[in-house]
Amino acid sequence: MDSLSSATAESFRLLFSGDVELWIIIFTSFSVSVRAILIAAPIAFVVAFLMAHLRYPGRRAMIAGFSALQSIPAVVIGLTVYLVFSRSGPLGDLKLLFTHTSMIIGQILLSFPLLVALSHSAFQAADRRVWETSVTLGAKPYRAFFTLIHEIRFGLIAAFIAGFGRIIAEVGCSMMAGGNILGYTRNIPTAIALETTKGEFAQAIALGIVLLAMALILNGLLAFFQGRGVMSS
Amino acid sequence: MDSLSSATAESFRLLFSGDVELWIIIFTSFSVSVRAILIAAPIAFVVAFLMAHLRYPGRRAMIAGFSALQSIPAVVIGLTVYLVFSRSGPLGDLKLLFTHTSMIIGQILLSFPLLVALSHSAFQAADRRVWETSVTLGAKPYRAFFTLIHEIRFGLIAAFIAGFGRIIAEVGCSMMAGGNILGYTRNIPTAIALETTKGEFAQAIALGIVLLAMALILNGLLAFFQGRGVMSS
Amino acid sequence: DQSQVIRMATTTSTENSGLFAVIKPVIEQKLEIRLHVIAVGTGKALELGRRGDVDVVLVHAKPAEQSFVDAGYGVARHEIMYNDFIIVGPGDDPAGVKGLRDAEQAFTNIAENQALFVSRGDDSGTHKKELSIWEQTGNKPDGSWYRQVGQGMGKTLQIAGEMQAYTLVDRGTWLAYRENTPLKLLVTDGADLRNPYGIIAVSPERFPDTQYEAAEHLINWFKSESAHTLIAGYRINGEQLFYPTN
Amino acid sequence: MSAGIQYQSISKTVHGKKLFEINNISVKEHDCIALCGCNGAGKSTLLRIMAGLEIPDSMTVTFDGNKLSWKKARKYLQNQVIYLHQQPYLFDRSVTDNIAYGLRQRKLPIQEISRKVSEAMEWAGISHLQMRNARELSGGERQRVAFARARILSPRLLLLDEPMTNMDSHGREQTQGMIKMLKDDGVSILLATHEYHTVAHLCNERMFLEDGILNKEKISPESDARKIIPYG
Amino acid sequence: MSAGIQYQSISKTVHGKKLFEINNISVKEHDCIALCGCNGAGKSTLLRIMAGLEIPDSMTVTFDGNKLSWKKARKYLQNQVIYLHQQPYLFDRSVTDNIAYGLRQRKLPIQEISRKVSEAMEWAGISHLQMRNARELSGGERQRVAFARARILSPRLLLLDEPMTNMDSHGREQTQGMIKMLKDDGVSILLATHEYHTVAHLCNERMFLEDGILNKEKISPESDARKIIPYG
Ligand SMILES: Nc1ncnc2c1ncn2[C@@H]1O[C@H](COP(=O)(O)OP(=O)(O)OP(=O)(O)O)[C@@H](O)[C@H]1O
Ligand SMILES: Nc1ncnc2c1ncn2[C@@H]1O[C@H](COP(=O)(O)OP(=O)(O)OP(=O)(O)O)[C@@H](O)[C@H]1O
Ligand SMILES: [Mg+2]
Ligand SMILES: [Mg+2]
Repeated sequence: MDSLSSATAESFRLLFSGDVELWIIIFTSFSVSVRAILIAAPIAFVVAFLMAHLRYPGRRAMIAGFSALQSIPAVVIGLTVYLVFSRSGPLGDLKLLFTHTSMIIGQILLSFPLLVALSHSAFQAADRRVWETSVTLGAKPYRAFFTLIHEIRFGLIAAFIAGFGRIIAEVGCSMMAGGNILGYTRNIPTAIALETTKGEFAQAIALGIVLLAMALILNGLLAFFQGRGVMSS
Repeated sequence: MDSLSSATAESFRLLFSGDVELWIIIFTSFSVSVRAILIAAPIAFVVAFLMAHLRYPGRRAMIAGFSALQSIPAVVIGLTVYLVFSRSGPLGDLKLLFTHTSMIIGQILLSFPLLVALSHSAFQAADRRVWETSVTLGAKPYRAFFTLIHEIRFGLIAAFIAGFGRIIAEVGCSMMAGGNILGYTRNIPTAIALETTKGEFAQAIALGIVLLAMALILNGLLAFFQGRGVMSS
Repeated sequence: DQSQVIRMATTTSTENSGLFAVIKPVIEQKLEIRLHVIAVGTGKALELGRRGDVDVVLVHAKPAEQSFVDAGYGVARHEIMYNDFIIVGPGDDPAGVKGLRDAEQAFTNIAENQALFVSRGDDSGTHKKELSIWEQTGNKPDGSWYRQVGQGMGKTLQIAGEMQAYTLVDRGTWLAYRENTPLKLLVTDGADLRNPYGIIAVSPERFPDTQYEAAEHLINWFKSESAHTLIAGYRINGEQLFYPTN
Repeated sequence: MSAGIQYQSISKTVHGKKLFEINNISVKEHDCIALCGCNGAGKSTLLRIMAGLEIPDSMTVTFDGNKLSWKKARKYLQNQVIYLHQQPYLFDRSVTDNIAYGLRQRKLPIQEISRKVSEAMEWAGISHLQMRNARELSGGERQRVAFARARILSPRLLLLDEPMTNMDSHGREQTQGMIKMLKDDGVSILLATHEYHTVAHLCNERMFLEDGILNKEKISPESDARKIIPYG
Repeated sequence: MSAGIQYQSISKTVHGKKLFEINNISVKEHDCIALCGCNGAGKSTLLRIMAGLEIPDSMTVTFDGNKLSWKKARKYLQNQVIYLHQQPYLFDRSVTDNIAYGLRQRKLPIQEISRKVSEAMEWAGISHLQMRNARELSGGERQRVAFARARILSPRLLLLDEPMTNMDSHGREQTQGMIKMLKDDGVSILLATHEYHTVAHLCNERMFLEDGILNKEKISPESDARKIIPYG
């Protein structure tokens, strides 16, 4: 119990000491993951929408595929990114390994199946009158799509948050594709992993609390913008 | 390119060599994660249901809280489990550290916020006539609850699969709470992490493929049982 | 099975060297125990010991081990074997360290040339060794040429390979990786590059339910003749990795 | 003291505005009461409160001689009173399963359930739909399923929210016939409707909900019941 | 060649069963056609196909002298024809935003939108609801919003699926008045209804959908249009 509470106390002390290195780590974490989710989510929503609205052969297999792809460990995705961007890899010449770009690519890949699977289930559950009503009222398909998005926004926001949670918290891919380089590609989860291997559990928990606090703020903002919904009937 | 394709080829060779050690690792992975999700999901569904149906102060804060808790890295949860079950921790006397039990507890904690947040969004989106209709037709609350579950099963299954994907693929918590002990608590993700640190990328990818294959089978089964849904209108 | 379980915390590099795959079955059979090996970073291995979660630790960070014992967490440090560190780097060797037999000189050259250097930066035994060499040179490594990656030895080596940078590595990891890295072995056999491994039983006074007796048996086994033969006989690609300490 | 139900001092506020304040509604066995009122008057809300599905600001319920607060009566209301939604919700199951739903909750023997279900389906003219998923049905088909699903339970009080909506002329006649049958069985019926003329001949009382006030008008079976009042 | 629309050889199969096979439906300017048929006859399906919302087995469409396959006509239909669902769907927004929806798609100037919207709300008797979320409305209020939302767009052809459902007597009269106005403006109207008698005086043609066959009956304005045929 003792170490637990002292670790927590220590973590709060660290939080407010305004350490520059700590803030670079926090910034890296959010800058990378926010960019990744902002790229991944719109594409995933479109793919999920098409999967829900079109009838084509292999559709059900595709749905099952995206569901299963959620089970790929982050480190395997990181490994793939690594092998592709490694000097001896096919895209080695781009020199993207151990940069924010390779981390973003890894996190996009990591969140994509989750985003597709969850938003697909939201699109699937949508009342088909939403689409029909907006189309018959003269909305162009892309406008009808946005109307649909608005009607099922709670499900999509939940998917978005889950996707963000997945990548802001993941360590395997950032470690492998980013390299955990101090002052550059080190983010909160890799820093936590490092503190843990060092046996510095207090530091690790401190960073976990920082992450949680930032996530709470982000979620608060999202909740604020999404407003309150009224159930359909 | 070369290393990538040779690693993949090697991985397939390993897959079919029927290595006993490999199968213990696979078994550990699924036995732990399946038990964890089977404990976590029902509780999460009930909590999410109550959050969606009751009006009480602090409800919105609770929803935001569960959303944010998804951002806690697995290793932080693993660390917490470790500190609690460590010999010098409050529950050290139970001697649960580095066992399947501590891994299961960690994975329950890890999947719980995700399960609650996602199933809450499914319950929230449910037509309130579902509940009213079953109640007025004489269903006891727990039966009405199951009827509701059935009506929104696609959303709940999506949440379940996402939760399972999260824990079957996570490494930080299993590593910390399980110890990655060969022949005992080593599971697929920790084995992958180990192979990666050794530079044995082929092995790592092979294990990733095993995991993906098993996940595909599981998802196929689920898809088979869930049947096809007809959209409401 | 019902046999007694001994938990040993050790460093990832030790486990990754493959040594345990050879000696673990022998130990389990000889001592009629089950050995659970928990391979983690040096810092974490010692922390596991400090918290009483393992019965014995096997690491390579002499000063840290000594303070572990001095603080009463461990009974005594037994040095059981050693290997050595080497300095590797890009084949074109921009800092000109090839052939040196002195780590201090090599580091000085690297710093003067501002050649890329990758540090593990994880408080591991290797990292501590690296820091102690920097200290001897009197230069504090600083600047964009000095990159701390905070990862295990294997990963660090991979990253150094990708960056065409220098790094300090233990010979075991080097032997396991050298086929897959573009880096070359540049500095070896320096007197300041020795890497001793110590084994410590966790103090039964602090943690009464620790498996102290079995841990002592284990330590004694490591000091036995048959253990020495096994350790000395362990080879990767025909090269000896560990040298038993007598 | 019959098997009827009395509701006292029902009031409900919506969006800070008082929707209605009603002293007394008394429903006796064999009663068939029409509830009229313009759109948004609060008819559906009133029925939902009476069925124990919505929380009133205040209400007491008397049945079998017991006077209960709304909170205590809620469970009883949910069990004995059935509310049929204005736009009925059908479960994502077969038509048969939808109709059997209430009987299954009551744990009746399987044979009896299946006998009653086929009877009800025959009655509602939907036997040909039995294996269809209820979600695929047309508007009128849904209404019939919902009606059969409620009828099969022979509740003490049946609250129908515009039951003839979406039904074709044949369905309307059937519904009227069924209301009559239920009435004769002793079931009390209260129905909200905008087409009073179509049910006038069945009703013994008519209530108007207007500006939050409930006005009642008894109807003697012979007098004006057959007079067609244009679309109530 | 007027601004009318002709539909040729419409057929639709559902669950392997032919639902209907129709040679020709021709809707001219100023037309008001009633579509009758029992529950499940396929009225809603037909209207949805005519609006370009559902895929028929076969169909061609002729308008402004062009003969198009269904696929090619789809976009045109979706733009020029408005279908009002039997159970209208209101977006989870305010009543005003719901009604303005179609005009916003057409990128009209804001002032014009707001002018038209208040006009339409006034007309539909829902001005007091304007800032309310559409999801909270009563059944009849919803119906009115949906009607106002369609009317405001002055489509070429308006397909109404039981438009008077859930409306109180005042609303029914208003709807009838509005149909008349739209007719006079040149909008063609086709409405599915089970209450033909309430709209008979507006219609110049009546169609029956029965066993997959469409029968038509022209109605001369003076003759039987005012005769009440009991509930359609
Ligand atoms: N959840 C809610 N939140 C806010 N207002 C509501 C809610 N439910 C109903 N109302 C309002 O309460 C009033 C009464 O609604 P109710 O559905 O009871 O009317 P009704 O008499 O059944 O009307 P109709 O004949 O149109 O069905 C309406 O103005 C409606 O907008
Ligand atoms: N998606 C669907 N899948 C299967 N069957 C369907 C589907 N949609 C409609 N049907 C069936 O097609 C038939 C015609 O339905 P439709 O809704 O067009 O009837 P309708 O004439 O509008 O009836 P109502 O007067 O009851 O509204 C019905 O029997 C219905 O069950
Ligand atoms: Mg109503
Ligand atoms: Mg219809």
